[in-house]
Amino acid sequence: MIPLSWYLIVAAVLFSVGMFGAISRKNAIAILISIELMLNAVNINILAFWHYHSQTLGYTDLHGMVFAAIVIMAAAAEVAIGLALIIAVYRQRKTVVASEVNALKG
Amino acid sequence: MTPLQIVFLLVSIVTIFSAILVVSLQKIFHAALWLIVTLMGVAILFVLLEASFFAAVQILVYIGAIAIILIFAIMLTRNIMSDEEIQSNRSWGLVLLLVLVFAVIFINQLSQSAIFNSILYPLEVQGQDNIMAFGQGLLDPAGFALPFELASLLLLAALVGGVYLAMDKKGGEAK
Amino acid sequence: MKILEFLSDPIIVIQEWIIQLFTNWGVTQEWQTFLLYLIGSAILGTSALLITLVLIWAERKIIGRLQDRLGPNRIGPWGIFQPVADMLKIFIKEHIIPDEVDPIPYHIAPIISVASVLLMWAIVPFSDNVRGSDLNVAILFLLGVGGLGELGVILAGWGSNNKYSMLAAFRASAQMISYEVPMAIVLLIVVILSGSMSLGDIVSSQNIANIFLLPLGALIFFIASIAENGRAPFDLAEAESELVAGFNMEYSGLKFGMFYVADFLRAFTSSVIFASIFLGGWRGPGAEQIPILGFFYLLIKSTIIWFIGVWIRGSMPRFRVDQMMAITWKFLTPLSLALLIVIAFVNKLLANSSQLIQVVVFLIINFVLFYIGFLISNKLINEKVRMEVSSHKRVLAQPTNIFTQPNSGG
Amino acid sequence: MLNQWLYIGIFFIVALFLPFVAIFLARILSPKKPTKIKNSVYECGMETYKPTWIQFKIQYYLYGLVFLIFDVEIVFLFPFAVAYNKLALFAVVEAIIFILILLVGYLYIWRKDALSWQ
Repeated sequence: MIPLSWYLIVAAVLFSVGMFGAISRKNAIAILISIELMLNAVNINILAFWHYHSQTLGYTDLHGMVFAAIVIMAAAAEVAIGLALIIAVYRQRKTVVASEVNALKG
Repeated sequence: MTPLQIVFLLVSIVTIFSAILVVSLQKIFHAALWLIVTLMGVAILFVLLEASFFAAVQILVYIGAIAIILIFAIMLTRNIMSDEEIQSNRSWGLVLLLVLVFAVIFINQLSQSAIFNSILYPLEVQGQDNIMAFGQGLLDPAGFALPFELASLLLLAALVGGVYLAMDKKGGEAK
Repeated sequence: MKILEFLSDPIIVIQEWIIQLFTNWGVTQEWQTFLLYLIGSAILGTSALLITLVLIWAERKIIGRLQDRLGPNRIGPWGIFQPVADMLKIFIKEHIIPDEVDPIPYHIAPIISVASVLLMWAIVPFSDNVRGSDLNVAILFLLGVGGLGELGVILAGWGSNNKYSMLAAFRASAQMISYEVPMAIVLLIVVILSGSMSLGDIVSSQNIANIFLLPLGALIFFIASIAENGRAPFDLAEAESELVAGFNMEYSGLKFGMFYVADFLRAFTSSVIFASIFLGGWRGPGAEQIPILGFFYLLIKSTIIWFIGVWIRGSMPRFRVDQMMAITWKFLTPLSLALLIVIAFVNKLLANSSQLIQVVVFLIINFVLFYIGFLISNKLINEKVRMEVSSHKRVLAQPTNIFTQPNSGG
Repeated sequence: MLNQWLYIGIFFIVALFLPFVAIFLARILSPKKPTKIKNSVYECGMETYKPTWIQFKIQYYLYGLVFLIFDVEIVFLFPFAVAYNKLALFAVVEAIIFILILLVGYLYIWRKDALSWQ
């Protein structure tokens, strides 16, 4: 009995909060955490639309589910690689502040 | 207000509140803990959407694995970025303004959509059948078999790349 | 007749009586469901916690006997009231909270630890129709709740503001996540065989108990669940000699007691889960007709498994940390993956053959895989020993080594 | 389905509530006489040396990473397992390929010795 709009608004707010974190935080791990928030918001959106389509179609709509699954896999891969990068950079330069990693700066 | 709506409102308020704490707390470890609360809230939202499988995956993958390795990584990179430092950029006020503008535009655009005000009812397909249809679709060559195999390749790349990057290489230590 | 019905299925009768009562009081349908669930979960949770008292006594007694001691024998006959006395004592002990703890994680950790164990009881089917929740993703839920246990450990370690707690917590959580992988793979095989993720369906699909189809899988699951519970021989997180006392060392009073309770209860809970998944749960002769029998079958089966766990605890020395990690990553995980691939393939080929052939083929597969795995691991162990002898140089505490020389005295 | 989750939710709250009540009662019943010495961190029996939040071994992260990837992989095989009886042999072979692709990575990290405790 919950309107679709509620889910969409919650997802939008969560996405914005995540975006704020991703832009404003200095610590690279904190940036990754914020990106996780954004991906979660995307998943809420996808599954809300999945529910809507399933109820209008009358059977389980697969596109939404597969999309959500791929988002989760991508999030896992992103965290694994992202943290490995952060640790590798940390080992070389002893910093986790994203803006201090500037070896390519002219 | 039905009980379901009350539950939804409570959960979403907690979720958003803890998300705000995640992006604003000074101590990065505490931010990770609040992230777990947020993830839990999102899992409950998935339950309310009748996506049981994804709710369980959310608990298992995000809370059980991603949050844990985030905490591991925080501990590994611990003693350099002390928590007393300011954790935000200098221009965070500007960012906040931009994000607020973005959110307003975003929600405004969403509300233009035709299906924005439609109500979600309980689904007809229940229980195990949902997951069974999902499994059949994932492995159906005419369906989503290719994305499924490609996802495996993505995970392979993440595994190999992550281990390669993170491992101690002999003599590679910066002194 | 009424009494017979009550004796054969007390829980359903009581439930119907309560529903009747609520209807008479004019409670609406939704509130009835809510109140019933509340009562059910409160009773289940409390009784699970109370079982712990018996468990602690029984385990101490059994371990004592195994080690040629008497075990608790002072309070009551056979010392049976010992845990009650312990509980009263721990209830009125002072809570010492060290000064520099991180308050929120420190106080939440014991609660989460206990909750993560209790939650597993919510999905266990006790008989044909008596169960907490017939969740359609029960297996994933079980694994997820295991993740919650890891969280409790990490919170405790962090909150204590203590290097050794932290170290122990990290070791414990690394151990738990590592052993979750083979466990999840074995559960995947079980789901393939029964075609459902709901624990109720898994139990009722076992016309032949899964342990006869998957003896190797059951063994892997059993080892993994012992390790995930952090019990001997995998109790590295509590290694007194290396880590003082584990992640719960800064806790005192009932907060420590809660970790203790969670530890003992988790052992029994995981044997209940094992009995449900591999031994056919509540199923047994006459259990469909007289549901209360199913409850006793489940109890007997899980007690046997639990006893084996205690036996192992009483008789095995502790593994080293590298051995423990090697066991899961280099033995259990590849073995369970091989089992998964072979079973998934063969089961499809055998889809139309009779059950007997299926069982025989599965048994052969299991034993062959176990034998191959055993041979390979033996070879690896021998290689490992050779490598360790010629391993790279370490900083050793020798009088000539300037890195380890103390500056002054001790 | 929502009913089943409602039970889980109620059970979760009860499961959090029971130990909380127990600890709360114990706090009321137990004596409170904190002193400076009593409240100092015990650690290993010596005085605390340097801040606690020290750095940890990379090995923990490697295990976490491998666990994460395997977890995701296994989780998305569960729908396959549920639908197993309705699938053709070809689909099963696809799922096996899915596992084998990841096994390549597993062999790689095994050869790299990332799985042994150092």
